Amino acid sequence: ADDIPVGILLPLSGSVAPIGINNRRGHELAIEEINAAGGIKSLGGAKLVMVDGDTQGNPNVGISEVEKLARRDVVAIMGAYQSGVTFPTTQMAERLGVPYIDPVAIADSITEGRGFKYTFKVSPLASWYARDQIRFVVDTSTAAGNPAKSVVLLHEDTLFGTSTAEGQVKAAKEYGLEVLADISYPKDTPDMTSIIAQVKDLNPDALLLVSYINDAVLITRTMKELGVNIPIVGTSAGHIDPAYITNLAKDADLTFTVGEWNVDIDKAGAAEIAKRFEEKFGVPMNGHAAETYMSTMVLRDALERAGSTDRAKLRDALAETRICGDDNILPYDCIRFGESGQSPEAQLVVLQIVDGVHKTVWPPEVAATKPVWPVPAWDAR
Amino acid sequence: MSDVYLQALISGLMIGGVYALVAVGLTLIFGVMDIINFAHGEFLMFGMYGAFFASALFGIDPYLSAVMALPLFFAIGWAVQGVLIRPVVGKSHAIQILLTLGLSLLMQALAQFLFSADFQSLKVDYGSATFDLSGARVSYTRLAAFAISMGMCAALWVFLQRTDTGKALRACAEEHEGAQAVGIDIARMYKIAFGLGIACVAIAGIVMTPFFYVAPVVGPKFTLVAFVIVVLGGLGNIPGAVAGALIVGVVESVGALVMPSPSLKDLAVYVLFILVLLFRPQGLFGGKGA
Amino acid sequence: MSLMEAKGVTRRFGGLTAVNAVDFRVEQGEIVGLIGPNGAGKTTFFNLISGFLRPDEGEIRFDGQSIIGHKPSDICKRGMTRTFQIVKPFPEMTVTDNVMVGAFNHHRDRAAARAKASEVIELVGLGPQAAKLGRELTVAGRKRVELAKALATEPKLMLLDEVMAGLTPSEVAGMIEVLGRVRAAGVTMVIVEHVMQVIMNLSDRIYVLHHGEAIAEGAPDQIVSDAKVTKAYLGESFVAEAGGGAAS
Amino acid sequence: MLRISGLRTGYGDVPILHGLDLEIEEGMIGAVVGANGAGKTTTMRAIAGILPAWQGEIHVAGERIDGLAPQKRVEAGVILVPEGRRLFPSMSVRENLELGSLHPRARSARAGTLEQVFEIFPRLRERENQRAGTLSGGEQQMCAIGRGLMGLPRVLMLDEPSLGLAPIVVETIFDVVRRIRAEGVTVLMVEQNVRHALALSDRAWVLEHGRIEIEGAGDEMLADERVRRAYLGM
Amino acid sequence: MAALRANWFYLAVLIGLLILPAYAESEFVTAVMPRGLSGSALLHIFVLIFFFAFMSQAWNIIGGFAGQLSIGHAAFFGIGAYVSTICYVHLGLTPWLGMFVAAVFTALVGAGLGLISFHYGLKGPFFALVTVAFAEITRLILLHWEFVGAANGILLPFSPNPTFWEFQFTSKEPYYYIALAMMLASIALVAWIARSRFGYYLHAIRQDEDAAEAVGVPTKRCKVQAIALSAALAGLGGTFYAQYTQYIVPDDMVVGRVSVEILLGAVIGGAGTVMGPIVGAFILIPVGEATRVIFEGGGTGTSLSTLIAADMSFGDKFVAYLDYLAAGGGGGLAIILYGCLLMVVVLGMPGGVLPWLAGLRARARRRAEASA
Ligand SMILES: Nc1ncnc2c1ncn2[C@@H]1O[C@H](COP(=O)(O)OP(=O)(O)OP(=O)(O)O)[C@@H](O)[C@H]1O
Ligand SMILES: Nc1ncnc2c1ncn2[C@@H]1O[C@H](COP(=O)(O)OP(=O)(O)OP(=O)(O)O)[C@@H](O)[C@H]1O
Ligand SMILES: [Mg+2]
Ligand SMILES: [Mg+2]
Repeated sequence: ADDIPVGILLPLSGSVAPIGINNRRGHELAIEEINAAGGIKSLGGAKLVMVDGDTQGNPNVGISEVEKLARRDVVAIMGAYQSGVTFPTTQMAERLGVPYIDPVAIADSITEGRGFKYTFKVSPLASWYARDQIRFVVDTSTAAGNPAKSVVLLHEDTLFGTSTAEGQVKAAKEYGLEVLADISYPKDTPDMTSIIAQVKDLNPDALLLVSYINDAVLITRTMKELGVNIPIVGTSAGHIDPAYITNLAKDADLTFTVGEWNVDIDKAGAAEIAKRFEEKFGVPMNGHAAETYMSTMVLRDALERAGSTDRAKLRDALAETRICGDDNILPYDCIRFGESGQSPEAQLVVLQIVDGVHKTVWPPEVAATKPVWPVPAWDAR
Repeated sequence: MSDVYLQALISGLMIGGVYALVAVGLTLIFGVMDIINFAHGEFLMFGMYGAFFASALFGIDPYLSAVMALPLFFAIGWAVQGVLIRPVVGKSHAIQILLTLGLSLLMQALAQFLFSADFQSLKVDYGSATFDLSGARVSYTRLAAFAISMGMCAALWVFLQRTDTGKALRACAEEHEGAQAVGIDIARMYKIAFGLGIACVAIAGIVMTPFFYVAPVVGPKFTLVAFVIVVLGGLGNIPGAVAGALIVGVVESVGALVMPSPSLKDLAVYVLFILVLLFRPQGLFGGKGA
Repeated sequence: MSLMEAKGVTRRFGGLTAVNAVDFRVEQGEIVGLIGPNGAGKTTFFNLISGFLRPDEGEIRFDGQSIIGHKPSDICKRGMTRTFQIVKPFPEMTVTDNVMVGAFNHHRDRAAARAKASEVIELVGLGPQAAKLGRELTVAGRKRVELAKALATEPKLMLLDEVMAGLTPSEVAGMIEVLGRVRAAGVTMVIVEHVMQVIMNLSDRIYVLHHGEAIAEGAPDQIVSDAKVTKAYLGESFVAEAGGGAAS
Repeated sequence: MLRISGLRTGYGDVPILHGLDLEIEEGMIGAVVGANGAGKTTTMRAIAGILPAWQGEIHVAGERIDGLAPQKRVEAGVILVPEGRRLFPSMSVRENLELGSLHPRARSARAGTLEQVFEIFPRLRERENQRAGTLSGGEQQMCAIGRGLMGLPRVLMLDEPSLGLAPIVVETIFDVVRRIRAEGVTVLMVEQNVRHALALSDRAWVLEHGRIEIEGAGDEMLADERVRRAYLGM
Repeated sequence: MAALRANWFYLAVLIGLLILPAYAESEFVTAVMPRGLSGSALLHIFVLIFFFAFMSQAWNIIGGFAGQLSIGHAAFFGIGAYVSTICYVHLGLTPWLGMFVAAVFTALVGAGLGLISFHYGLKGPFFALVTVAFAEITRLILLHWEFVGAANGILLPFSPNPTFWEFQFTSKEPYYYIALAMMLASIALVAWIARSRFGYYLHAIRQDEDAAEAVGVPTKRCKVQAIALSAALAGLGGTFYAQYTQYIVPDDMVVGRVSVEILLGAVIGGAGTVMGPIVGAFILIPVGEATRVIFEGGGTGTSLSTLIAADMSFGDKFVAYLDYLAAGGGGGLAIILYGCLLMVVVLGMPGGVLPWLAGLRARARRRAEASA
């Protein structure tokens, strides 16, 4: 049978390339496994092949690449990590009638209120990150006997940062936490000292961060320098990046972060897949990679059921997706798609770094260990 | 709350010190060759990578790397000038800007190819050690970066003012044919200027590595800040650049507190920049002028 | 009414008073010479009346109206044009285009401007060089372009800052003839020149500046015999040998 | 002292000098005259090395210099005071003069030479700390010549030294030229002040379209009918 | 003679462009173009070419003709996009009219920037740096202004069956022809400027402002007019871009990268010439696309950090590193290639492609004359 081209649209060069490259690993591993297991059986064992499109983090280039991928007969496109690139590229795919699976980009408006037929979003909505983050802070601090009353929000001044912070403000209100300050900082800034000094001065019960890896590292270092002993609760991105740990070594310990997934999650098969991932790429598997991995599996499933590479038929098959229980390594029961294309059950976990390893600490149903809360002072570690 | 401002002031001065060295390198190149080097920050990035690999692979301390970087990056600057920059000296600014922007793009991509796009940090034991200064925390590594940068700026200034080579460099900045007429080897002066400028910025990068990460994309931010400083301080004016850098460092850091949002701290810097350009085009401290 | 009149014009640079309370007047149709030692303030004075510098004190009237604070282009529109001692051709334009920029002052239309430019180029003797670029010209060529650009604006009053410098004596003679024709066409001129051959031949009246002050004013022969002028500017030997030169 | 044979050069691929020959004895004053664009400045720049020679040879005191870089020629004592002065405008008069003596031979004599220059041009001493760019034209010319003298020239080339100078300063400049010669320096100058230049010079050349057309002793040339008609306007 | 031949050449190209959409899907094109670059993908590339040619041409008026180097045109572009989009989303004004509102608005902003800068006599690199700061300030304001969506930007309403008045189309052809028309109009405008008094004045200003002022050129007014006109065109371009991508956000529009993309075409092709920006865009965009086709995707995906930390001898690490490089390293090869090509052009033809060609022709002519 003919090979089946699958479009992978990611930022593979430019400033967010490390994340793009890591996301690609999930697709690569899944496709390798699918092909090793005999390809798409309903299509005579056809093998999947990846066709890369490098957005360079630029929406215009992203559109070009969608066009290019579409002309190269990909059955579907998966991408594009950044919400800013995902908006125009999903639209282009909609016009061209190419199924588009969004594994990682989270902005609510990618699916909500847009009425797109060809966009399917496996990742949780941005607002759910905030919801679960706040629930975690309330749950955990209450369990520790000293319920948190206040938080400070610190986020980069980008689409990702701002939209997540909006959700955090709403969720904090809903769960009765006071937001002492909602601080946005310029991405990639060389010095954070005065901002962290301000956080120290406000002295909240927790610091909720939305940062990419470089800023996440700088913030943690600066907190140590200034002796700020407030629990850090990151929002995936930089704090879940393995580089956070390699860059900070011991200083990374005890950081919390919301995550899409973790190796130690209580799901059959998850650990096995993570092991293969680490063997192949030399880095631990993270939430993004799990999402891209599962998205590829979603595509496989739909292709099997469609029994055709026709894009319209594939779309209809995708709309009927149900991958449940142990077939789904993500921390909830079923991947399926609602009317808007969003996966409604998507749920997040909270991780804490313990001895240089991310451990799942919340929600209790899938947790691997108990969280360390409150965190001891820097000089007492 | 006053502690917060003291902290902001101190950290602003510290980072301003590093900016100073970056800007002094730029003002030298800008002043002597009239070249707008948009790839300036990329040399900083390569300096940082140099220190990172020296430390990660051979355990060389970054401060030792800084010493070794002086001849090394001087030579790199010398070579880059000879091959790439020389052909556009004296050409239109559009061409020069394009060339250095292209170089910046190329160096970033090259860094990604060679070193991967990952963010890396150099790890030293003394990395986050601090001491207390009337309520504010001062980190030793930042203080060291500040001191080294200031020292280098001072040395460079003495060099330009006192030595014949320094004067010849300034002469080239003003009048090519006149310089040739008095027997100055202009091509050599340009190489020296570029070499020194690059060495400065690379060292500025290296002394930051104990507290700052490195990645292929760290450069442009510093390039832009350096331009602001150079204009603020007056073109070709080294003490001016140092003062301008300290001002920018403090404005950024205190601006993060007083602006409605810290992310607007850059706004304060740019507004200051435009105001200076309009009302004191020769810079706050005098220079060749707009 | 004088075509141009300056009263008590003063300009300082830091501690130096480059032009000090100068009274100056040009009548319609005259050629006025302005001489003085190097650094006397002649070029600065030109900068002041042409609007490139603003006087610290004093009054300047052109065609009956005050022109203090007006931009040079505006003053040019009113009919006063200057040339630069440090010549400023447009380096990447041909001589014709250079001169056309001036001609556009009174002609919106391209063809008309070109016609005017050609006429002026012929007049100043740049004909053979018309297609050369500004940067390819020698200093003397550039000086002619300066003159041509200024003429092309069809000025009433032209301020010429050393347009003869660097010409051989016979070329100077040619230029003197050109300026004679310009004068015949009704253009008033103020000329700054160190070549006394020019000043003596052309000027109706001469002002002498020294340390920013006007130390003498009068007809050429009066000036040459003025002791102050000799001492400050001409030098003894000039007077000795020029006795014959001016007569020839 | 200075011997040029068969010199050809130009700008881009446009030739300006077509095989120029010229020779001047040590301690003499030579003058090159000619119409605008004849190639006088070009000749000077070629000797100084600012413009490379396409063909031909340049010898100074018996040594061939046409292959040398400009700074090497300065070291050898071939110094140009360029047309249009070319001072360093935002540096002080003193710094400008100091920059005239960069090579070792001149450097070691710097203080003494500076004193001599100030003696020749007292005006420069007055303006020692003024920025050269704000000097008047004549002051700038003095500064440029002074800067040339600072390099202890063996052959001093003056490109239109009297351009734009008050008659009284022109006198001074020509006096200086005589003084320089008296100290054994060979002077080659380009002058539009033809009468003056010819009267002063030991040897003179008329350059036309990149070729030497007439050559002779200065006073002979003054009397030459062709020169009188073409360059003296008589 | 040469001009005549050039005109025939341009005419032929124009006819080719007019009929191209009809053949974009043809077998011939599909066969000739590499890897899927036919049909709408090909049209998309041409839309980008026309669009950037148009933007470069806009820049050319102030940056090329008047010689006032702007590295902040992304600000006008972004403001234009925002203005028409806000008119569309909030007031229901069709972008066909909104684009002119945008143009007027950006013209005013441009004039304001020009008035301030030129009043204070900013020139050369200093003006360039002010435009950079201006663009950054614009970006920061957009980034924090809730009304225009702050960092979220604005997602234009998507209509599945758009009408003409919505300035949305389901196929590429209408965008193609609109962009082509914009480009042609910009050429016509600039060609007219080049022959007019205004054009002469701008050229004069570029070369020497004092000299221009002395012969009656109102330099400040001309420069302000030039930047206003340039900004207006850039604003029009912003509207087109917003309608084409259907999504506008400060961090992708008002950034240095875009400012550079805008001026790149003009400088490569020949700033201050009529056809320079067009030629530049026709070179740059295809080269950019081609480098991405040649070096598809990123690097190996293996992490260098792991290699550094690995427990191996330095020699082994080095060998492993060479393997890593051989497999594509950390990626970025496409940009390396693009950057190299850019530098070669800049170094080889520093005045731009068109002036370089003109120089070649002049030299050939001179040689012919010399031998005749
Ligand atoms: N911008 C300035 N700043 C400071 N001093 C200046 C400036 N411009 C001119 N001067 C000084 O003013 C005096 C007059 O200069 P100006 O150029 O008017 O002289 P000039 O009469 O034209 O001389 P020349 O005949 O040599 O051209 C000089 O001493 C000069 O140094
Ligand atoms: N940079 C240049 N590029 C091209 N051509 C030039 C350049 N400089 C001078 N020329 C040309 O070279 C020729 C000779 O110029 P040169 O300067 O040697 O003349 P000159 O004899 O010194 O004249 P002048 O008396 O006007 O100074 C002229 O035709 C001039 O147009
Ligand atoms: Mg003067
Ligand atoms: Mg000459």
